[in-house]
Amino acid sequence: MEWANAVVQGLLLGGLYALLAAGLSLMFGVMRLVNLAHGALAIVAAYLGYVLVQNTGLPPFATIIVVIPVMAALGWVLQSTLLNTALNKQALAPILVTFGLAVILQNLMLQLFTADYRSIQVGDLAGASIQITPEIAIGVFPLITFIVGVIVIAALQQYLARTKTGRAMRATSDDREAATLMGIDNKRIYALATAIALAIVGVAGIFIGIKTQFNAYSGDTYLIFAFEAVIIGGLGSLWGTLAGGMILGVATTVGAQLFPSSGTLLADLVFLAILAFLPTGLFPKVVNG
Amino acid sequence: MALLEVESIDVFYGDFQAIYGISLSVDEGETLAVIGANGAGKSTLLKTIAGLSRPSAGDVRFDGTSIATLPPHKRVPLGIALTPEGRRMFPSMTIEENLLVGAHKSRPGPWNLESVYATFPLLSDRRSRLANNASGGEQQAAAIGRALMCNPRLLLLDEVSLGLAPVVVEQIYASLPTITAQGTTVLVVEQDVMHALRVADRVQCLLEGRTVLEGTPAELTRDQIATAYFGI
Amino acid sequence: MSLALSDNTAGHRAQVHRSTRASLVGLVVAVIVVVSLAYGPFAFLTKGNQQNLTTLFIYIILGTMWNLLAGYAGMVSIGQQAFIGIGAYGIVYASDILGLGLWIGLALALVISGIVAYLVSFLAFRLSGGYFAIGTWVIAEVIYLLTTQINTLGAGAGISFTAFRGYKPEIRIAVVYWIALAAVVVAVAVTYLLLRSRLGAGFTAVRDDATAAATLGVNVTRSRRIAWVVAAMGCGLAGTLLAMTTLNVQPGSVFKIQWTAFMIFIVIIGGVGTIEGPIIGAIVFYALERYIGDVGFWYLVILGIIAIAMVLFLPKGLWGLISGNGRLRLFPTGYRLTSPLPTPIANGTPDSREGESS
Amino acid sequence: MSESQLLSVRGLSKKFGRVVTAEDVTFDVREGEAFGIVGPNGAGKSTLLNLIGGVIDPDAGSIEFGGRDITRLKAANRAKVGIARSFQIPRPFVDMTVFENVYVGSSFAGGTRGQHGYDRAYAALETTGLLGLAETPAGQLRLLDRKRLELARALATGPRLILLDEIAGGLTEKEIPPLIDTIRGLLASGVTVVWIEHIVHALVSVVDRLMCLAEGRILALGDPHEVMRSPEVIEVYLGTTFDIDEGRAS
Repeated sequence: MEWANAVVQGLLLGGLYALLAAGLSLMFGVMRLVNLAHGALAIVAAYLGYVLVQNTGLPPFATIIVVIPVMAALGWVLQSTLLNTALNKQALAPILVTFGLAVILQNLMLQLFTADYRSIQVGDLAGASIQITPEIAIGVFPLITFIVGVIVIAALQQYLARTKTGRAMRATSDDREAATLMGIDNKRIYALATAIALAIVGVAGIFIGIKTQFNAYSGDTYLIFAFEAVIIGGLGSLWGTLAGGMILGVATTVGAQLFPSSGTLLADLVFLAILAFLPTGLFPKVVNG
Repeated sequence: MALLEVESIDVFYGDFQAIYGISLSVDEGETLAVIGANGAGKSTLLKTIAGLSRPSAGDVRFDGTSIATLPPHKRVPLGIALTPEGRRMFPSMTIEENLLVGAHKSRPGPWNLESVYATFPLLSDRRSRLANNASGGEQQAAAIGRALMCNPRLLLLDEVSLGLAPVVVEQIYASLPTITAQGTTVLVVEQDVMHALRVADRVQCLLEGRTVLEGTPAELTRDQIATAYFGI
Repeated sequence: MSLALSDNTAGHRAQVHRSTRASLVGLVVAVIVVVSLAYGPFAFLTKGNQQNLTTLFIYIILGTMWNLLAGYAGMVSIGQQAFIGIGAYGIVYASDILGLGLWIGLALALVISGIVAYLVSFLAFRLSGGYFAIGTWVIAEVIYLLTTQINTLGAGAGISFTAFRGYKPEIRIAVVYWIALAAVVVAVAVTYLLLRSRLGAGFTAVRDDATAAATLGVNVTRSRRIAWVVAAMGCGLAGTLLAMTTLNVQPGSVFKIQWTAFMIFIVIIGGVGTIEGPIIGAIVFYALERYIGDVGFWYLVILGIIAIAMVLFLPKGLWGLISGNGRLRLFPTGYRLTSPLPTPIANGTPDSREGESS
Repeated sequence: MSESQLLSVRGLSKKFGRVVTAEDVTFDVREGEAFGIVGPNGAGKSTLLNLIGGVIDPDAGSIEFGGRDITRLKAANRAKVGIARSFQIPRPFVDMTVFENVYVGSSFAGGTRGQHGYDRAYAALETTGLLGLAETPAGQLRLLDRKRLELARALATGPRLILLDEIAGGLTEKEIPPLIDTIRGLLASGVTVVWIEHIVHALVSVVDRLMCLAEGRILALGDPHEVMRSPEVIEVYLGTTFDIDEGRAS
């Protein structure tokens, strides 16, 4: 069954989309900032992983040890300087600034790495698969991606629910002013949220780099997927985001069978249909702050 | 010695002047009630002490040091906690999580989850309920408990009785002596004059951003208060 | 129906001026510039000049349209490339495939852009702010991907534009140049007239405070929709010009998001919320692209940095600097009350204002 | 309903969740009258204004305006039949001049375009004393003039009824008399005014009748001074068991 296989592959792909979406969702949730540079930042991480593998011989998955702290630091600095300034300016400023940032990053990467496609090589793992039924085989790498996606989302969920700073983040998201009355420094919380968001994007970037060939502009598609997963899942719901990612993943793999030349078309159409008929997403946030 | 001194502050929202040269001081351990009709500037006064508003003139001193330019989150560790008007609970979090957020910058002291639940028994069975689904009285008790969790030296209470049934207001005010017994200084802002008079050592009445009447509850007459309250 | 004010107006007829000396001078200068540009191909403009100016005109149209959306109606779209593509494919389809010829093809391309924009608005307007921005982009992606599914339009490979077949190159270049000049005049004039109309006041009111505007009878959604449809038709017009200049429409090129990036840079550099800003911005942007474009993609990096700096520190753009924050208006859209002059009795306020400052 | 009633509110009720903000509210406002509403915070004054203005729909009851049932009419259309409102916190269009702000009112809700619209905007500025500031950008106005601008914009829509939401709030002692003069000017031009206000002395000096609300219900309605002196009203303001002597004894 070609179709059943596509669905299984799609569900696994959803883990990657959810990874991308989690960071976008976190930043929007905590500071109502829509980060249009999110996709470009994922590709920055992918190139970082690529360079590390090429130059240091580090095993592909091990690059995460370097990429996560680098991306987190980048997020912290970006938020403390540029983005906090933008949030204090006129209403359109954050959108325009993150869009400008995306253009800067893309063209910087284009200049450094040309428009040629690259990928992070993992050798045999790329083709390895587990045969479930004669028709359905699960790729080992997609499975790893999915598991990592679920683990990261579960960890983020636990962090927000159980830790002191996680609670401070949710409090800031609910009512920023009331949070400052609890002694919470919202600028610090914002910087931390962006650092975490970019750390997660860093992980996603490495997986993108291993999964497919990428170039400087590849981030655009991933930003769109991340955004769609957030909207489908409902704002503020991380498990909803995972479900949204899986719906999109299935739509992508099934769509690739239907329209071989426009693989993402069906996913975009599914998104638009959900937007038209379920404007609050599949898992609307239980409360509104 | 005065724990809090507010010295002839002016406060604006944009070009809207909410406070005209108000001064007050509260001694350590004292309870001061600020009363006045809505729009009198009471909430703005508390916001200015907590750091949500900045005075354009005058000074706010806490324990002898000027805090007028400190952001709110840096005032909490000094021991200033505000229960804001409208309670401002974090709606997507449970009652207990709200209390825990209150302990974000906790100082050493008697208040913790246990002692808050002991003081407000109605919260105890509601601890895992979402704040958004709690009743007004539960929210108000939780909002006070949340402010106590940082073990403040100065507790600012804004319109505790607002929108609550009289019996609930009674319950909440009944817990105030427990709080002051810990030596906590309290500045309470109320529309409900009777409750304010019952708990206060001293009363100050504001009208349209100015102090129009001041004294101990025993000194003030009903007519004085009515006149000061309405300005007619 | 009692109109409470009818008695009060008995003695007065309010005189309102809608133009200034600067705007009259501006109009004269604009006419002179347009007329000389129109005459240019006969005298002083080489083929190369004409092609360059055509590109500049396209940029002015794009900037003007994005400014109408973001600067006046407060909507940041990053999906305007959808309408560039629709315009480009529309004119090829109508002129060549349906065989309607250049002019009807051009008109039909604009109509299609407008209709698609109108339909799409019902989806896009469900989102707001940053999510509206990405939502418009998704819609643009879908339109792009759908186009590549249509074999009549050349699917993924693109399609040639043949309406100019048989023209000598220098004639074709001049004709396209004139069409582009006419298009830029029409785009700026339509925007200007729209903003000068009652609707223009409504746009500004909605942007400043949508709730207050609604209570004063402004239909907020309708005025946003009008701005959206007009901006789409303007981008469609730019798309038809692209088809005329490249003679070959490729989906990956007409639908690329870089077009919207250009629009945003043009408007931010020139100044948002004025007619003059995008024109200045387009000239500066074009000059930068042309003269620092040879450092490769660095020029886009530099433009990005400039744009971010301007958003944060010079939000009124270059025209804001030149005009002294709006005092000089070549294209005034406002209403200047010039008479009758207020009587001293009615004019009590400045006195009390002095009293306050003392 | 008698000929002279402009606004008739019958049995109006509204709940938000468990909170009752209006319960069986019934009253009439006469054409040309100045009608004041007071009540402690949370009494349901703003809800009532929003119900009349069409910002929210009632759970029960009806609203008639000029003999026509408008209970289900949308906010924008109520503006067109002649109900205008001012906002508690002024919401000027900051990038437009004072004149342009007012022209939005006269040309959209007022439906008078071009010269006719200019004339009406001019007259609204004259009535509210803003003519001297007609060319000032609205963002530069100080508070009193912003409040006047709220009035002028509302007036320019050609209303029969203006709803004022705490228009005196935040003004200085010196600024209130000029504002009251402006409101008297509105009344003199024949407009009916319904005015919610916390600054009681300002309200009492203008209105013909006063209504006091508490917990969504009408507590008293009648002569302004009598209403403010009535024991129920004093009690609801100063506390449920207000008695100074008892307080002293305890």
